[in-house]
Amino acid sequence: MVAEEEKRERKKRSVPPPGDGTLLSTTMPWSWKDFFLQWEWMLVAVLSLVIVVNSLISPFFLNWHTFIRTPASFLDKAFIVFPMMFVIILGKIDISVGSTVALSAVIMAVSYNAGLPMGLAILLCLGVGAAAGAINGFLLVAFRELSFVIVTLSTMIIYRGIAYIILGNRASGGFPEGFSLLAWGSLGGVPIILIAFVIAAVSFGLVLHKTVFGRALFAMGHNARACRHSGINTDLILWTVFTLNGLMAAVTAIFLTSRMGSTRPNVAMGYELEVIAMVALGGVSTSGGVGRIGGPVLAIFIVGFLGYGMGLANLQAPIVLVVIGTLLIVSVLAHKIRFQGFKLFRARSTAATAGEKNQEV
Amino acid sequence: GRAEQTGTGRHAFVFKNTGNPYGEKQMEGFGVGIGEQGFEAILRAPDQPTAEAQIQIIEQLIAQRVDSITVTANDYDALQPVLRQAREAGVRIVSADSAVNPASRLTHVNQADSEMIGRTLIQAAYDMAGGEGQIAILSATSQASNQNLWIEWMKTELEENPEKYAAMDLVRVAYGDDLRDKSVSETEGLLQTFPDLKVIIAPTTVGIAAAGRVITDRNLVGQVFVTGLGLPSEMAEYIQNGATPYMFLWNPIDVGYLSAYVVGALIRGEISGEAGETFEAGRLGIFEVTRAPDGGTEVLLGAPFRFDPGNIDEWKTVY
Amino acid sequence: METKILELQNVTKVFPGVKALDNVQFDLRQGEIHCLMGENGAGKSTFIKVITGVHAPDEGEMLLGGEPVLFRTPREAYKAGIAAIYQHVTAYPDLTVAENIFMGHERVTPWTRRIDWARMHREAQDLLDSLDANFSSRERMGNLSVARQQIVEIAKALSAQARVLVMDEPTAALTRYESEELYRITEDLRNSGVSIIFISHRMEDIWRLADRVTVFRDGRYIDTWEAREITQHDLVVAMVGREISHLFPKRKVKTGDEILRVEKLGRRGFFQDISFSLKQGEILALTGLVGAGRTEVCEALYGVCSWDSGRVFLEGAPYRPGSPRQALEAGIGALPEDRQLEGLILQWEIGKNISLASLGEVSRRGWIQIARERDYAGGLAKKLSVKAPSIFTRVAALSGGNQQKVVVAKILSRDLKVIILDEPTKGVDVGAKAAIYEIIGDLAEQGYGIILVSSEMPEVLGLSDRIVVMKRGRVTAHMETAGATQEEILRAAMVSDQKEMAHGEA
Amino acid sequence: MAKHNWQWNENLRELGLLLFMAILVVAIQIRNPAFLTAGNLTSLLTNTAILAILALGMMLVLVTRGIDLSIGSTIALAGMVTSLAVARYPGIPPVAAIGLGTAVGALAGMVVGLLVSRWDVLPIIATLGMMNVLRGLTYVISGGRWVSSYQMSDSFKRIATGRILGVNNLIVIALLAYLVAAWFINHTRLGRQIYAVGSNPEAAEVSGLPKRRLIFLVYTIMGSLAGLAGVLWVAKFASAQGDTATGYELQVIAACILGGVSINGGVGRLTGLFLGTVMLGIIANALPLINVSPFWQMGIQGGVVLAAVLTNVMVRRNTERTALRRRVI
Ligand SMILES: Nc1ncnc2c1ncn2[C@@H]1O[C@H](COP(=O)(O)OP(=O)(O)OP(=O)(O)O)[C@@H](O)[C@H]1O
Ligand SMILES: Nc1ncnc2c1ncn2[C@@H]1O[C@H](COP(=O)(O)OP(=O)(O)OP(=O)(O)O)[C@@H](O)[C@H]1O
Ligand SMILES: [Mg+2]
Ligand SMILES: [Mg+2]
Repeated sequence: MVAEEEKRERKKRSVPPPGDGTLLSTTMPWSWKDFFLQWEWMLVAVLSLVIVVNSLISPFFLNWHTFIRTPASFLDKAFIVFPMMFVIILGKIDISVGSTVALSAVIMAVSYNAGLPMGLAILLCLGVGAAAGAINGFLLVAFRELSFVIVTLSTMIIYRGIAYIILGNRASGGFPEGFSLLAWGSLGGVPIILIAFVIAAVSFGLVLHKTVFGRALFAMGHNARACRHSGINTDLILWTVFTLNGLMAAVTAIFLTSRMGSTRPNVAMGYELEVIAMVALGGVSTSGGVGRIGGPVLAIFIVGFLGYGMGLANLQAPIVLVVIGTLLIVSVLAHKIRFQGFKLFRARSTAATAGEKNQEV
Repeated sequence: GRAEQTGTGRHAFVFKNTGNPYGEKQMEGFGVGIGEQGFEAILRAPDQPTAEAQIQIIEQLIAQRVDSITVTANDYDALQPVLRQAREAGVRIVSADSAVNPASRLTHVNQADSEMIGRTLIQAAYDMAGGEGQIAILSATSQASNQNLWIEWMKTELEENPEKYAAMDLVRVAYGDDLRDKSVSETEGLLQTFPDLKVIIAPTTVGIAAAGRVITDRNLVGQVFVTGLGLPSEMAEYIQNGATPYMFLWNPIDVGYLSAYVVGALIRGEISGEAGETFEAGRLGIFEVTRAPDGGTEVLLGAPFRFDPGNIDEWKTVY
Repeated sequence: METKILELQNVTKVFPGVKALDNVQFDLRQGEIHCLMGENGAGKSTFIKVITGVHAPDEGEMLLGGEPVLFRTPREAYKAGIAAIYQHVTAYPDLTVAENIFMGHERVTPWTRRIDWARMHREAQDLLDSLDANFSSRERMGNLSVARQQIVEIAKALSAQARVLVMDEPTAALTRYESEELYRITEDLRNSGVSIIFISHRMEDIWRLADRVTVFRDGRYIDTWEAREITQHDLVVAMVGREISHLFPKRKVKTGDEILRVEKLGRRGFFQDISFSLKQGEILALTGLVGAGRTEVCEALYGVCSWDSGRVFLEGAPYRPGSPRQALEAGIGALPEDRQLEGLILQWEIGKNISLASLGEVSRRGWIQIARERDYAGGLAKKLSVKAPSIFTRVAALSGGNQQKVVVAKILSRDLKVIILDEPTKGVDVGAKAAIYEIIGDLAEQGYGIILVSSEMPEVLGLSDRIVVMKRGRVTAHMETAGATQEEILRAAMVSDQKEMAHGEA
Repeated sequence: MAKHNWQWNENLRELGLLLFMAILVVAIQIRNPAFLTAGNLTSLLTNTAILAILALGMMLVLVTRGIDLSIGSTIALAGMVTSLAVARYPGIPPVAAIGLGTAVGALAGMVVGLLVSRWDVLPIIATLGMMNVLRGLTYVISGGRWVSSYQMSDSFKRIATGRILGVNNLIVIALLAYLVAAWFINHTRLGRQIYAVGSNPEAAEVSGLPKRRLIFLVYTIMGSLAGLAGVLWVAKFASAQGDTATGYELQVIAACILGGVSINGGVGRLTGLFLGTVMLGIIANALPLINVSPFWQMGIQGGVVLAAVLTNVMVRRNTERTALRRRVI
C-alpha cells in the first residue's frame, strides 16, 4: 500500500519538469486488499466465533431473545465507549469516568428524593456529568505540563469521594415507576436502551468521520502542534471531548440507576478499565490518531456476548476473567501479525518524524 | 409448577463475590441441601461484589429458566427490578444471609437475629473490658444491609441500660472498607488516638482479622481485646494467642443448607413464604417462617455460634 | 594513488516497495573528505546506514582496509572504527552531555563495572575543549541549541577515535558562521588522518571541503569527480538530471503600500525592541545566527507565543494574535521552522494535510464535503506543483522539498496578506529549492508581503528586497538588498565576541 | 544560562513537594498530636514500605514510556502461590518463600515484557489484559479459599513483623531496594541505558543499544518487585485472598507521578519518587488520625494529591519563567 505509493513516487521523482503538476491525480485509489485488511473484519470474525461457540456450549443462547433483549444487560457501559474513543484518539485517557457515573447518579437520586421532579433530576445528572468532564478538560488545558494520567487519576478519587460525602454508605432510590422503563422497557419489542445505543453510535460515528470536528480530532491525535499551527483551536477541542466524556458518563449513570432502581456511591467501580479495554479491542490505537467507530461497536458486542454466553454455561467468574483478558491480548497480537503493511508504514513515518532514525528492521 | 414443564429442577445460588471462603461454604451447603432433595444446583458469584454484576448473573439464570434463585445480595434494593423480571418468568426468589427487600423475595434466610448479634457483641465487650473502658467499632463501609443494622443494635444495647454500661463509652466507629491495608491503618489510627482503648468490636471478617493482626504485632495482647464476627480459620491464631478471647459466627454451611430446604419447601408447595408456616429442613430439623423486622418474612437459622480456645481447633479447618 | 580505506561495490537495498539503493559503488581514501550528494530521497542516508550497520544490504560487499566486512549492528561498525553523525541529531535530551557522548560505551571502573563519572566527565570535557566548545559536559542535552548538540555529536564520534567518520547533512541546521566552525573541525580531523564521508545539499560545503564528490540519483550511482575538476553547473545537472536555468528568479515586483508594521517588539529573554515594516509584494529577509531569536519573532507574529512590549499594526490596525488561529483570521500565515514537528501530519495524505488549515472552506455547517475538499486540495497541490502520484499519497513518503511545498499549499489555502517563511529551504535539495524560490517569487508578485527567515546568504541576497539582521534578539542592521554584501550582513550578524555567540548563547 | 540549572530546577520542584508535605504534617500534628510519635511514624513507614518497593519498579517502567496496570494482580498471584506453598510445606525457610514469590512475579513480568518488547503490544493494553488473566488465575489456583494466619509458619509471618537492629524488616527491605536502585540507576550502564531508551527510543536503536532487551528487563524487574511485594503483603496481613491489592496499581502510579516521574519517559529521580511515596503514606496514615467522617476521607485524599501536583506545576512554572528556559509551545 504505502510501499506501492512510494514505488510510484520514486518513478515520478526522476520525471523532471517541476513546472507542471498535471501528474497529480485526485481520484481516490481503491484496493480490495486494503479493504479486507481492515481491523473490523477481524472483529466480525471473532464475534461470529463467539456466537457459534456460545450456541454450542449453551442451549439457551441461540434465540431471538438473546439478540434483542440481552444487549440491554451490557449496553449501559457502552455509552462511555464512544466519547472514550474520542479521548483515546486524542492520545489521552480518562480514568475518572467510573467515578463520574457514581457522582452524577448519586446527585440525581439525592436531588429527586429532595423533591426535584424526575425530569429535572435527570437534567441535573447530565449537568453534573458534563461539569465533571469539563473540570478534567479545564485542568488539562490550563496546566499543559500535567499528564492526563495524574489529572484524571486524582479527579477519579475526588469525584467518588464527593459521592461518598453526599450519600455516606447509604443507597438512594425510590424512583417513579416510569423511570425503570428506561433500562427495562422496550418500544415495539426493541429495548429502549438498545435504541438509545444505536442513536448514540450513529451520531458519534457521523461526528467522528464526517465533520470538521472529527477530522480535527484525528489530526490532534497525530500531531497537536501541527494542528495549532494550522489554526485549529486545540484547547477548545480537548476541552469539548472531555466534557462530552463526562456527559455520556452521566447517560450511563441514568441507565444504570434505572436498571438498579437505586444507586449508591460505589456503583460503576472499574468501569473505566472495561471501557478502555473495549476501545482498544476496537482497534483504536492508544497512541492516538487512529480508529473507526465500527471497531468499538463490534468490541462491545464481542465482550458482552462472550460474558453472557459463558454466564449461560455457568462458567465461574475467574474463568471469564482469564478468557476476556486473553482475548484482548491475543486479538491485539493478531492485529500486529496481520498488519505488516502498517508496520512498514509506521517505520517510515517514525523515520520521518524522528528523522533518519530507527526503522523496525 | 415449572419443575414439571422444564423437567429438571434447577436451583441457583448467587453469592456476593468469588474467592470468599465464607461464600464458598454457603454455596457448598446449598449444593448439599439441593442434592439431598434430588435437584440440580447452580452456584454462581461475580468477580466483584457489586449489584450490577449480580443483576447480569440473575438475567443469565432467568434465560436458563431455572426454577429458583437464592441470592446473597450486594444491595438491599438494587436487585428489585431484575428480581421482578425473574418472578414474572415464574422463578421463585429467596434471599439468604444478606437480604433483598420484601417486595423482591418470597422469604429470607437469616443467619442470625440482628438484635441478638448487636446485643451479644456489646455484652462480650463488657465482659472483656471488665465492665469499664473505651470501646471502638471497626466496620466495613457495609454496602450489604446487615452491617449497619448490627451497629444500630449495639448502640441501643448501650443506651437501654445506661447504668450497666456507665463506665464504658463507645469512642468511634471506624470503617476499613473490608480492605486489609485500610483496616490495618484504621486499627492503628484507633490505637494511636485512644491510647487506653480496651476493646475493638469488628463485625466483619476482614476487619476483625486485621485488628487481631495489629494487636498481635504490637504485643498488645491482654491490654486490647478484639471481638466480633470472624471466620474461625482466619481468627484461629488470635483466639489461641488471647488477642480475641472469643468471637461469634454462624455456620455458613448451615445457612446454605437451610436455604436449599427453604427452596425445596417452596417448590413442593409446603410453604408459600407466609409467616407461621413450618417445614422440615433435613438434618437441621423443623423451622418456622416468621415476620422479619423489615416487614417481610424470614427463616431464622439460630443463635450465632461462639468460637473460643476450647472449640476453635475443630472449626478452623472447616471454614 | 593512496590506499582505499573503505570500498563498497554494487550495494543494493530494497525497502518493501522502494529500491532505496540500486547497485551503487563508493570508495573512500585514507584521509580524504569525500562529499556525497543527491536529491532528497536519492538514498544517501540509506547508504550510510548500510555502512554503519543500521540496515543490512540486500546485495553487494564492503571492504574495510582491504578485508571484506559486514556489520550487523551499529555497535560492530563502531568497534571497527566507523562513527556516524546522523542526519537528524540523535540525542538523549534528558541525559547529560557526557552521557550522550559515551552512551553505549560508558567508562566503567575495572572490577566493580561501576560507571566512572569523574573519568567520563573529564574525558568529555577534554573532547569539548578540543572542539573549543564553551559549555559543560554536565549540561542537560535538551537545554542546548541545535548547534551545540551538533558539536556534541561530533565529540561523540571523536570519542571513538574513528578511522572513518560519516556526517549526514551536519550543516543543515547551522548558520554560515557555525558552518565555518564545523569546517575547521572537519579539516583538522582530516589532517589528523581521519577519512570523512560528508553529505550535504549545500554547494559552499562542497567547494570549501571536498577532495572528491560522488553523486547519487534515485538510488543509483551517477559518478565521482575530483572536487576541483567539476563545475557547479555540471554537479547540479548530475544531481537533478536536468538543467536548472536560473536558481534565483530575480523579478521586479513593484511593492505596494505598507501592510505590516512592527514597533519595538520585545519578549523578555528572547528578543528586544524589534522594529521593521513590510509592504505588499515585498520580500523581507530576516537573517542572523541560530539563536538570534528570529523564530521567536516569527512565532510572536503568528500568535504561537506572545510578546510583552511593543506594538504591531496590520494595515494600520493594531494587531495582537492570541493563537495561530487568530493570526490566520487576521491574514498572517506562517511556515514553521520544523515542518515535520509543526507543519505536517506525516501519517496523512497530501490532500488532508492541505485542507487542514482551511476546513471551514471545504465544509458546510461543520460537515466536510469530500468532493469539494478533493478539488480544493488538488488545485493547490497542482498550483505548487507538488510531485506525487496523487493527493492520496502519504506525506511521509515525500521528499523534503515536496513536503515543504505541501506546507506552503496548506497556508496558502487561507486568504492572507502576510506570509512568514522560517527556513523554507532547510535540508531541501537543489531542484526543490529552485521550485520553492519560484513559489516565493510568485507569491510576491501576487501581492503578499513575505518575511523570509534564512541563514543562507545566497538565498537572502538572491531573493529579498530588504534585509533585517538580528543578533541575540536585537536588530543590528537594516539594509536594502540592492548593494548589500555578504560581509556587511555577517559583520552585523556577529559583531564582536563571536565564539560565544556562535553557539546561540542568549 | 547558569550551569546545570536544570538540576537546580528539579531540586526546586522537589523542594515544592517537600514544602507542601511540611505544611500537611504541621496541619495533621495540630489536629492530632499522636501523629508525630515514634510509634506512629514506624507504623507509617512500615505501611509505606510495600508501596515504596513497587514504586521503584513502576518508575523504571514509566521511564521507558510504558505503564503497568497488572501489578495489583501480580501481587495477589505471587502472594497466593507463596502462601499456598507455605501452608502445604510449613518447613519452607522464609528466604525460599520470598524467592518463590519473586520468581512468580518475575515470570508474570516476563510475559508482559515479551508482549511489549517483542511484539510491540502497547503497554497499557498488554497489562490491562494481564491484569484480568493474573487475577483470574489467582482465584483459580486458590479455589476460592483464603490462606489464613494459622496456616502460615511463624517464621514466614516474621518476614513482615520481625526486626533487624530494632527496625522492622519491611522498612529494611525497602531501604535495601532503594540502595540497590540508586546504585543501579546512577552507577551501572544498564541503568543509564534504560533512561536513554526512554529519552529517545529511536536514537537508542540507531546507536545500537539493546532497546528491546532493556524494555523486557524493565518489566521483568517490575514483575519481580511486585512478586516480592506480594510475599511481604501476605506475610504482613497474615492472610492471602484472591482479591488482594485490587486496584493498587493506581496508588503506585500516583506515587510515581507525584514524585515527578514523567509518563513521557526519560525523567525520574529517586529523591522525587521517595517524596511522592511518603506523601501518599502520610495521607493514608493520617486520615484515620484526624477525626474526619470516613466518608470525607476519599475526597480529602484526592484533593491533597491534586493540590500537591498543582503546587509542583506552579513552582516549576515560576522557576522556568525566572530562568527563562526554552519556550513552551
Ligand atoms: N525505513 C524505510 N522504509 C521505507 N522506505 C524508506 C525507509 N528509509 C528510507 N526509505 C526510502 O528510501 C529512499 C531514500 O531515502 P534516504 O533517506 O536515504 O534519502 P536521502 O538521500 O537521505 O534524502 P535526504 O537528502 O532528504 O536526506 C526514499 O525514497 C525513502 O522514502
Ligand atoms: N534549547 C534552548 N534552550 C534555551 N534557550 C534556547 C534554546 N533554543 C533557543 N533558545 C533561545 O531562544 C532564542 C531563539 O532561539 P532560536 O534558535 O529560535 O533562534 P533562531 O534565530 O530562530 O534560530 P534559527 O536560526 O534556527 O531560526 C535564543 O535567545 C536562544 O538563546
Ligand atoms: Mg538523508
Ligand atoms: Mg529558528
